[in-house]
Amino acid sequence: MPFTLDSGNTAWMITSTALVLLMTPALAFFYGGMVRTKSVLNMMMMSFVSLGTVAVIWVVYAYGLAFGPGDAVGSPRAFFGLNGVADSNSLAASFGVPFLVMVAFEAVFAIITVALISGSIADRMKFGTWVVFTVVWISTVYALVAHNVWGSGTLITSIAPSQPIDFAGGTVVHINAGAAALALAILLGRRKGFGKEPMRPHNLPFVMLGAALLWFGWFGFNAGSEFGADATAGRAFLNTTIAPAFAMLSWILVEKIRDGKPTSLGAASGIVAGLVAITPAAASVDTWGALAIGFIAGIVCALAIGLKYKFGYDDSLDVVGVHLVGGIVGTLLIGFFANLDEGTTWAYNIGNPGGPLNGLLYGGGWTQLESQATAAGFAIVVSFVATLVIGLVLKYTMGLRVTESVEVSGIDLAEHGETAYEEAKSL
Amino acid sequence: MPFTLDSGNTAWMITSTALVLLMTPALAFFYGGMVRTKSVLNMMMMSFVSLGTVAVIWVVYAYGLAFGPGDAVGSPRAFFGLNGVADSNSLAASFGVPFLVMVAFEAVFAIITVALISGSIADRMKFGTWVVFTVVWISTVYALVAHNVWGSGTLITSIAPSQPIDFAGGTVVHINAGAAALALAILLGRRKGFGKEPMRPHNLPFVMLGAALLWFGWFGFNAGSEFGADATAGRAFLNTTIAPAFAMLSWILVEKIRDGKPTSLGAASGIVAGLVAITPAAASVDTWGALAIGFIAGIVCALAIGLKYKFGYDDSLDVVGVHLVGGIVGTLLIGFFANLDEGTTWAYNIGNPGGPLNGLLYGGGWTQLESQATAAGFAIVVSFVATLVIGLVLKYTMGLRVTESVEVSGIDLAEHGETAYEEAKSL
Amino acid sequence: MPFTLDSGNTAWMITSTALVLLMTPALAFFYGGMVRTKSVLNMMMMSFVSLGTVAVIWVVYAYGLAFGPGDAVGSPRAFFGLNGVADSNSLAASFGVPFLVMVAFEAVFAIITVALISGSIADRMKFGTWVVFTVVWISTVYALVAHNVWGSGTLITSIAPSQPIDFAGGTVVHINAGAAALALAILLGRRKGFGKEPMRPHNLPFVMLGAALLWFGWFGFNAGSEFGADATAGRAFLNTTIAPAFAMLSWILVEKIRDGKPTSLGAASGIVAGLVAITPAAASVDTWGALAIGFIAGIVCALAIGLKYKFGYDDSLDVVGVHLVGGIVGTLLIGFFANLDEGTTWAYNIGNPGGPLNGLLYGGGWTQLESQATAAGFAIVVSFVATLVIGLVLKYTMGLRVTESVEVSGIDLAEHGETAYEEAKSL
Amino acid sequence: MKLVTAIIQPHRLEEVRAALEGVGIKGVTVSEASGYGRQKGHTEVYRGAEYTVDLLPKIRIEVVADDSEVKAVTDAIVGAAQTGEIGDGKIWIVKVEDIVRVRTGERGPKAI
Amino acid sequence: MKLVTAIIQPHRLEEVRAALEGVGIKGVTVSEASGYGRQKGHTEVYRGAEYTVDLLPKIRIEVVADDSEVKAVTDAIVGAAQTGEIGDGKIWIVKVEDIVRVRTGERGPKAI
Amino acid sequence: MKLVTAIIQPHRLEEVRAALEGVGIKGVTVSEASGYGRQKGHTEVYRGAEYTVDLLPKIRIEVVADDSEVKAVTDAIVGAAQTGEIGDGKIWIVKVEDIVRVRTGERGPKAI
Ligand SMILES: Nc1ncnc2c1ncn2[C@@H]1O[C@H](COP(=O)(O)OP(=O)(O)O)[C@@H](O)[C@H]1O
Ligand SMILES: Nc1ncnc2c1ncn2[C@@H]1O[C@H](COP(=O)(O)OP(=O)(O)O)[C@@H](O)[C@H]1O
Ligand SMILES: Nc1ncnc2c1ncn2[C@@H]1O[C@H](COP(=O)(O)OP(=O)(O)O)[C@@H](O)[C@H]1O
Repeated sequence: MPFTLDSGNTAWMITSTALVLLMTPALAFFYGGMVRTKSVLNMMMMSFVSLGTVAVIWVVYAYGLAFGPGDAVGSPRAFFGLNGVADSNSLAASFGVPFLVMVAFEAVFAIITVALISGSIADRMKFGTWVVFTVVWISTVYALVAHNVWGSGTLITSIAPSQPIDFAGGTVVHINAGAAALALAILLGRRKGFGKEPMRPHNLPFVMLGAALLWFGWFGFNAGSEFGADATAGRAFLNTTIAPAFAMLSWILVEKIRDGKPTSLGAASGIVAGLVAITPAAASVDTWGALAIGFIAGIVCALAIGLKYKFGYDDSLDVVGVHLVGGIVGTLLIGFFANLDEGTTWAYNIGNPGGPLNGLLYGGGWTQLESQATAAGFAIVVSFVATLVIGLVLKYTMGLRVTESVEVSGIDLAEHGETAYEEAKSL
Repeated sequence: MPFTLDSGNTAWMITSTALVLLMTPALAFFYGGMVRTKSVLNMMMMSFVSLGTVAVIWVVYAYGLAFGPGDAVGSPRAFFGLNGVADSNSLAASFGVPFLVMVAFEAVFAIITVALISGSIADRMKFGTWVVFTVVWISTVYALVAHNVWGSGTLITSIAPSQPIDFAGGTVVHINAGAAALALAILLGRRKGFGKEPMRPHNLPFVMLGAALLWFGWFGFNAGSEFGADATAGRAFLNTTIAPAFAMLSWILVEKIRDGKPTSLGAASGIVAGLVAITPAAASVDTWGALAIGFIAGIVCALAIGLKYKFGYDDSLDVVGVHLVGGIVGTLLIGFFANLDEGTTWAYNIGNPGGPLNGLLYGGGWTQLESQATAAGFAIVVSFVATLVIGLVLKYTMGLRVTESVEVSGIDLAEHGETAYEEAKSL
Repeated sequence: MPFTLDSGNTAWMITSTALVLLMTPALAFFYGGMVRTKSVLNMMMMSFVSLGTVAVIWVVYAYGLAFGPGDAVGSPRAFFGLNGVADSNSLAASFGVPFLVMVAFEAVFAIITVALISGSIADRMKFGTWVVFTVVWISTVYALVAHNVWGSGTLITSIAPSQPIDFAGGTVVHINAGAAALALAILLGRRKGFGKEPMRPHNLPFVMLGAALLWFGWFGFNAGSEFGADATAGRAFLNTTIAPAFAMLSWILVEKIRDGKPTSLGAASGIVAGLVAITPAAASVDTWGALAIGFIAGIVCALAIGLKYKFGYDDSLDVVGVHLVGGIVGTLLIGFFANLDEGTTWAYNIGNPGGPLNGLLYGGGWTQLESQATAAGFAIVVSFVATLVIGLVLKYTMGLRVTESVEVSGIDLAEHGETAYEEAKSL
Repeated sequence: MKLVTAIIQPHRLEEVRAALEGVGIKGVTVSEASGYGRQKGHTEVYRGAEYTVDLLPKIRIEVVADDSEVKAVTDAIVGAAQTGEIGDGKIWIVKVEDIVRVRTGERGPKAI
Repeated sequence: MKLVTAIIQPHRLEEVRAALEGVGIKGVTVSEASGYGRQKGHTEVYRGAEYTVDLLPKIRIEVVADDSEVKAVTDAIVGAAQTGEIGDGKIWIVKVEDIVRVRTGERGPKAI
Repeated sequence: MKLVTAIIQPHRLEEVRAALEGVGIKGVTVSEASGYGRQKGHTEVYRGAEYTVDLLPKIRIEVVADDSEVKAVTDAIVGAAQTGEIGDGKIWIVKVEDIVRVRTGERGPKAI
């Protein structure tokens, strides 16, 4: 197929890519505001350095690993260095969007995914080990899951009864990162004082800034996942507005009922929970479906973040509670709410044999739910197990955790030689 | 008319919508930085929760109330739930922008409008009552004004001698919010210490961050109000750059002359005043008109914020002084500076009987000024009176104001169980 | 040539303009976070006020000075006030982007350039003098350099053996601002305590926020400099992702090796260094070239910021070390890495006599390197000398520097009557 | 001369200062402190976790006064700072051997 | 009665407080301070610049105690705060003439 | 031994510390404070509102010194902190009964 440039779709995809890139610094603020003053910079640096490492390996070999040809996994030599590739190889060739734009778009997805993991290991991971982890994890776990959900991989489609729907990354990004975060948190062990000391967020406005910029960037994430500027992108956009809106309300409603007070941390977390849950579903549910997914995700995640105290793993900033659980909620609810008749022009092979089906509540029966559960289960198992293995290898080579005295006096000073704020002291 | 998608216009409108959504968190920082440390979170939460409530009611019934058919007001049943509506119903159908994109675009306008009001009631309104207020106010006051200025409502056009010009929300957004803010401030009464204690902004960089992100988002607000990416959008964009630029300068000039020192709070406020004033005029004035509007708005608003001390109402963060006054300045100056010959392709029925006319200084006589005053007066009266009524009902049912002891010790702790910052104390 | 609107390219250029405008407040945070608490606001105000002054003079006369007709310099009367100019005069007429959009796009470049200079004169310049400086500098130095690099000026092309490549502002923006910053820093003299007192950044998260928003805005800067949404914009975008990513890594690698610890200030500075260096080269190097430029820029700039201690000029926030040096690195490395065969559709007259050539490593010989050095040298000499002259005139008329007691007690209070933060003191 | 040091609840500062002015005290030095005491702190629930806060914010007030004023000063502070709740604070009195006004170098009672 | 003022390293606060509780002390006032001393500060390198930090963060602890408790108090503090490194801090003891509990107006030892 | 407490203007801290070093004082504890006094604060106008600021930032310096050094210490402080303006501050001197070096447990003058 000869490639015809569409400047409008390209304009939207370039814009989307910039928006998604912004999500990683946004995450740095969302996470950075939540930790104590002595570990702000390390928290933010774990996100920033992911921008560094993943961007570089992506254009060298990792894009090919994820989106190159291959049944189980792609190839590091496909598209090596990216030079001289015709635009007809673009993931969005049918939308008239050039190859390199889509390479960049996919790069920023990989970056944010690994950065998300860092929330469960706040205050205590050696920075050098984290840098190595980002490279290894993207080259293995991420490449594998992305290849089989979005690329030409067949590990999932060969066992699912219909095409699982993951429009913008419910499994590839959120379940994947959430399961890895659980594995790392278990390997690293709990912070000193976990469950006893307060450890309140040191700067809640930063948390809200992070949540706001995440939401802003998420429009590129979800509406950009249409690969063009059309009515389906509009649907994805609108759903990405209303699901987090309702999730914010339902999360603070849980707090109001349970603890008496709606918190700002709850509102920010609710927004993120709603964004996570609508991610896989953004282009395949209608208004009611999006509202339902947002409402349910807010409640379920507000309750799920308490699990860490019950089970005793220190998922410090609730990556498991929000991304793993929220990702599962969104992925499974598609099995109930998928409404592929609602004017979606979304490109998956709807209506073809093996294509995705409507959800249970829209006349499609149980099949799609089964497929959704298959994809979610695949990502959970692959990510959890593989991350455990990677983590164990790093533990016995580079070491995972800083010493206790570093943790007490603050990882910022020990690992980065800085403190986040210099007081305005006259002293 | 059959709908033909224009990917370029759609790309711009999706982008614009994301930009306008960002304005509400931006406002949360603009306002949040201005209050004292003990009420930052409540201030920000009033904006954030508006994102929650208004987004949800908008897609259920409020879009129809504002933009559905009807003479005085639209219908909650028109477009109920938004499913299955053809793209030919899009507000920007002639630009090839899908229906749902425009629904989202209008949603974010409603959200920011109600959030603006919260600035006049800083530190002292019950959070639960505010949540209810946002729902009621959008469903009544906002829907009514928007319907008659931008929708098919005829209450204003039937009394104005020509079509009033409100390109992007001078009356619908700023005068509307400003008049409501005045009503609520009066009902709530003054903060303890008003006019005596300093109450300086606790974090001026946050105020500047808010102003900057507001400006950034405002390009979506104003240039997006063209509904497409063309020369008129370019004119609106340029005017949205130069009017706030000049207003910033004229505001700090007033300060320099009057108080001896140009402040950063003045610069930030000047930017917002210029943005407010150019909003209705962005596509209908030329370079000189935009500069004049910016310059005048900066001066007038810099003086207007002193009124609250004269009249004794506690418009805490100057919503009246900046949005009501700035909105009136911009709306009326169109009557002087409107230049519809300057290559504007703007879609209103220019040149038709009843259409908008050039301003006084551009050979159009006094007619357009009269129309502008009519629209402004309509919005002021409707919004002020209706908000008073809503506020009184809430006062005697849920209660409007927190107790004095909550106000003294800080609304953040009492209403949200949080403080914005945990100090880096070694203590 | 009759003008045909392209809504997609226009959408991207409007978006790009908004992104570049955001860079100036972003810079305010990047710089503002780096100074001590007592001069945050003045630092930020130097950026903000540039938005005010330059936007206004740009639409009145400065656009014509830079982009109007003329051999050495344009004309202030060309496009005076910008009214009634046909879209065929647009810089991006061939891309179907209207005139006023491109005027706004060029305006925000001028704004950020002068704002960049302020980093070398932190804590000590009279605010009023700075305001005047921005007007004079843009009207002379900037207009001259821009006219001869991007406009119809022939001062450089008449002496260079081939067309120098400055895609998005390596010479016009970064070398230009960096050389001016050096001149001003020398004229102003060192801060009290320079080299002795710590002067650590008071708020590193603000520095990282600034770096992140700069990067985000830089996509408009670089990919926008293509003037449309196409494969070349995609190449520029991707290079603007990977070069700063690698520069961040190489900068913190230098720190790790030399000082033992990778800092967050280093990561933020590395990002900016990489962005600066890739700016002139974004559309004319391939993946390997972009990676090399990023890697080298990170190392060279990390070492270059130490020069100020050696030579004793107080380039307070490293404008010289990052922008002048980084700009030179990027401009010269084009002479090695330019690869004009790599599918670039970039509009310069490639292949024509006098057009740009491939770099040394891509078979183009030494010619292009010579041209690059010519352009860089021109900008350094013109900017440094002219800025010295302007600075000297201002020194003996308005005065450049605040008194020592103002500097000690803090310029924020003395020049703006404010302090950035009001503590949450119960006192 | 005596140094009267009072630890009080932060929200009573304004009242205490007014009371001191009422008994003719013109100079006061104030600083931030935190206290442990009988007022045991409280249990908080936040984001699903429960914990005890037992270091509470206080204000320290220091007044150097003539021996003859000490009773008036302590009474004024007690009167203005007392709410009757645990945690209202402490006052302690220490003998001062000399005092100097930095501006003039004056010493003794007239330097107060 | 005596006022025991101790300047200690910030990271020993928790231990000192526990030790004081161990010897029966119920009320303590704590505040932030900085100290110059034999512990000369250290040289730091940051972004290419080298400089000396010689004002170091400390914690001030104040305890009013009965004469009989003073030895136990100082021993408890020394025991808990000592690391053996220069900069561990100082304790000084001053005679208190009277003490008042604000809540009740009680005076003397029973107000401690 | 005596405890010399000085309240000074923040911008004189560096000079005072140097002066103390000049008279052989090696250890000093410094903290932030605010003061009310003759220096009445000032009226500010900000964003159209006028108000009085009457609590002004100060620095507290504490030095424990041998009786023999006290005069030198107070003279050094007065010399370095004096600007002649109202608000320059106060110094008060209190008798110290004992002093302990935490690092070693030493007591008395040699622990200073
Ligand atoms: N023995 C003491 N030494 C120093 N400060 C004390 C002492 N006892 C109490 N305080 C201070 O007084 C405050 C109030 O004391 P607390 O025991 O809580 O209440 P009350 O004095 O009303 O019984 C404490 O927070 C602490 O700052
Ligand atoms: N003479 C003094 N007066 C007041 N405070 C002192 C004095 N000497 C030391 N300090 C305080 O004690 C702290 C520790 O003292 P230093 O001389 O560094 O160590 P050490 O006591 O272990 O020899 C200092 O930082 C300072 O706060
Ligand atoms: N009686 C006092 N007790 C405690 N501190 C005092 C007393 N008088 C003054 N101070 C402190 O000294 C500072 C300067 O005193 P002030 O009366 O303003 O100036 P001056 O001492 O030059 O007359 C005050 O701000 C306050 O901190």
